[in-house]
Amino acid sequence: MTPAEIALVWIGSAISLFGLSFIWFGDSIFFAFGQQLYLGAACAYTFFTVWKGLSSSAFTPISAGRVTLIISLIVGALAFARLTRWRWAARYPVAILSGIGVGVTFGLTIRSQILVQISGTLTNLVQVKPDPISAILILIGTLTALVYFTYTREHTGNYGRIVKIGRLFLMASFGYILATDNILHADGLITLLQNLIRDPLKSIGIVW
Amino acid sequence: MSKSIYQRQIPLFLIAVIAGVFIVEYFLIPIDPLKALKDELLAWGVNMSAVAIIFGQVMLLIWHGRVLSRAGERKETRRRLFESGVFVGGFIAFGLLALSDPKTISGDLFTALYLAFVMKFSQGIGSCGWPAQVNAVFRMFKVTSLETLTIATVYIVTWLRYLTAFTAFVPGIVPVVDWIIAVPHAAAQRAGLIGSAVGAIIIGIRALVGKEPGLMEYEVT
Amino acid sequence: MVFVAGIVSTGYFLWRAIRGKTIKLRSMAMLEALPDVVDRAVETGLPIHCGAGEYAYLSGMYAPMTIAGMNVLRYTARLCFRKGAKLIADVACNPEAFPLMDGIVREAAVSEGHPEAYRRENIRWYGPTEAHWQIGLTGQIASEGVAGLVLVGAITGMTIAALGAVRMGGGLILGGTARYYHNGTWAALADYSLFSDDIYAAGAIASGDSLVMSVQAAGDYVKYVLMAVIIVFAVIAVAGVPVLDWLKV
Amino acid sequence: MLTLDDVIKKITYKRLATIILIVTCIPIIFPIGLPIPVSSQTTDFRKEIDALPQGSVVAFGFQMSNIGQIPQYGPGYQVITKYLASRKLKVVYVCVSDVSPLTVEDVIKSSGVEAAYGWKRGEDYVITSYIAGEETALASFASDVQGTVAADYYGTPASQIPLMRGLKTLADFQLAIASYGTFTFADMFARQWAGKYPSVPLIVFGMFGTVAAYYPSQVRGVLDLDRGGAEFEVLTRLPGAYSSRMDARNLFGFTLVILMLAGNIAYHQTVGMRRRVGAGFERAFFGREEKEAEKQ
Repeated sequence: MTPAEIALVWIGSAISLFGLSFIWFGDSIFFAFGQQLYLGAACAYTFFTVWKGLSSSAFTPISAGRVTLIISLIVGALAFARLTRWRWAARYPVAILSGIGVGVTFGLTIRSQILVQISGTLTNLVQVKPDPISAILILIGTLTALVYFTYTREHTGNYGRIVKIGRLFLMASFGYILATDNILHADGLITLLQNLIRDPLKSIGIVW
Repeated sequence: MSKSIYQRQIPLFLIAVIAGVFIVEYFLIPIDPLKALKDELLAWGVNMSAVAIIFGQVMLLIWHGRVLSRAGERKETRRRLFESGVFVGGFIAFGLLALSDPKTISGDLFTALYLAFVMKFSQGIGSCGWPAQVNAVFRMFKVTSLETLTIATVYIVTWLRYLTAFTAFVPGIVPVVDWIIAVPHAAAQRAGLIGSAVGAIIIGIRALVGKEPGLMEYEVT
Repeated sequence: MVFVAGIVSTGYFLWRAIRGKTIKLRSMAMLEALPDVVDRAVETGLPIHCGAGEYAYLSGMYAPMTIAGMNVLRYTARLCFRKGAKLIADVACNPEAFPLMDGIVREAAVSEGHPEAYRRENIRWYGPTEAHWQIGLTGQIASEGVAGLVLVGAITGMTIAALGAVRMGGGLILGGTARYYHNGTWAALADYSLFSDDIYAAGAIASGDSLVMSVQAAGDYVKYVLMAVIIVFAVIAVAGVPVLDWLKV
Repeated sequence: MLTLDDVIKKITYKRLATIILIVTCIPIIFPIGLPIPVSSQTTDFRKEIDALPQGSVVAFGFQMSNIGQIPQYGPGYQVITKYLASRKLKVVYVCVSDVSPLTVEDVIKSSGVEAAYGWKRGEDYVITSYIAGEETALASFASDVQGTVAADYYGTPASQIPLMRGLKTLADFQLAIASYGTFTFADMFARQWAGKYPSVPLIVFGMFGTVAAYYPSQVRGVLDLDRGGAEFEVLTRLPGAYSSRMDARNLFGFTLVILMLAGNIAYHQTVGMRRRVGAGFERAFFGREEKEAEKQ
């Protein structure tokens, strides 16, 4: 490794420590330094990414004659109207983007979040997967957990009992996803510690 | 013309029309002109979204200026000055670094410094999440009911399944967790997805008929 | 079919609501706790952070979650301005909703009779990626303190460091997301959680508009229809009818 | 006398973090070498690669939600890349997040495949530029490779890249690999790649739970992040960072489970099994019931 590379490894490790120090020392001057440097540098990176993106999605097509895209840039720039007394004009880009969002979501949501899920439940039943009892349990779990997500009736009496069964399925699911999420974050810490302990030493030739 | 018309009614109408174009194209009439209109609107969305990021960056710089100008005590001013200085310094330094290379942000020096500074800090702060989770589990997971017993048991069993030393000695844990994933988790996830899909559809329909208050402020000036 | 059921059901409840026959939704602990959190903010002098999550975009798949989050933001902002608490609105990494959030906070300040309480610097955007959001919000919470974090919308796994900062600062955490994989984290880390569809119902309740709530109630009936469909299809599918082919998408 | 509950109460947020940190550091400094059994998902992952003849082309879908994930996922990308190169396969890295191209470039450099296996850019591997649009991007690449990837990350037009010639749709690839940091991408890959092109086997480097529903029918093999990576390192005998991380994960996990159990024992020693209003997790999930109980 060149001296410059070694220096970068040590600087990088110090910067990581600035971030990790937050757990014990909260808002220290080191944390603030790392934080603001990150935000500033990453904003510069994004500026170039956005510019590159606009070049290919707007400037190049516009110069090739697709002039309607100029309108999108002008309407998008109306967001800056929030800084003026004509702040209502910023509602136009918001309206167009919301319209796209709502429209795009509609069909895809019905397909991927409703039809695919119903189809999955039925597939388990038809193909008797993973086994007959489990397939029936999946059906019961899906139905009762769905009852939990109703809001016009209080969850009491017999209705409440059905909800309680659904909640058990939800609890099992949340336990699983919480554990896997925890493991992911634990691995993040382990990676960091491994980098912090081994990389600087490796850069000066200490390996074990 | 009433102010309300161009300040609220037209934008609300635009939302309904644009959303309508997408819905009609998806469900009812997949004809070429409608598809072309949809593609055009998507292209607009990409550009407007990019402009929104530039707007955000300008607002961020304004924010630094405002906060600095409003800082009261000397200590606070010093701190704000330091923070804003580092932010602007980082922005300018990395910006110039990118400009100095024909490959801009793909340049070797830029990549090396960006990985050393930005990625490393991101990794450091990214590793601050686990104490919150560990603390929550340690302090809050008290088994007091069937529900909490279920979540705590599944939580522990899942953790054990992902510990290689445990699975080496108790391989039976693997099919147990695989069953949890395939049965209760799959069932609950399906219900959760169906439920939230219905909620999203209702919001969409409210937007279509102009009755969704979350889409626009009421103020007319 | 689902689309038609949604339209018919929503249309019917909208028509009923316009005629004055409104429906109330069941109470939600998270919304009921919100005034207490605002009181706590007033007592301690610490701010409340409120947002719709780091993925609260308008133009993509998360638009409905963003919209639900905006209703909760308006409700929280009104409570804060009414009671004199400081509110900081956290804008998502893609700032498409920045003008909307700015407008809603300003509107809340004006409608509560405290236009002077609106300050543009309290609508904060931290940067264009999840990591920016996490680092920026965590830093803000650490340096300024926090009485409560109210996040309802499109949340990702990157919120956890910020949630840790809130915990360290003794603040309360309220909220949730319809992004299923993050419900586990919110179940454990939040003081009052919302899961999946809960956020849409919470948004409707927070809007305070009886018409909006009534329309949201239509969702329950769509769900009942879907449950019936699942049961009927399950029976006939087991009997050998090619139901799965009908559902092919 | 000091009870378990007293001890538990003394473990504050920072002390808890310190305990976990120290425990996790120990095996990193002094590796223990705990056993790593190989799961069927990892074996299946390798089998799919081994089944390919030399010169086959692989589409490597590459998504990362942020740059901070590089150290965690990097060794996985490296070991997979090394193995693909050692099998003399050709790879098109399909970058569907903005930090992906930068990451792939780093992976190629740090894994040393160019020197070790004579891999050449354009002939043996291609890094696409960032293709925006998430699911749309995946669908678009699958249906029209040339139209979606007009040029690679370095600006070379696709028509001038030898490896890209003849690649029209995903069906022209012999294997697809999906890797992602954002969980929702699992479904997108399954829908747009495995769902629409079943002839091209899909294997995944990502959290198993996100693709469990598709395994083994649509997703033929899974490397379950760090654990899967460690298993793959053991299986392929290509040493990497994951194997040594498993010791630390084991200690982290066991400590957490013990602490959680201790917390529960201490809790029940002091309050018994009766339901206490506002206790622990109850407060988070059953806040409404708590309020009702308070009213009563």
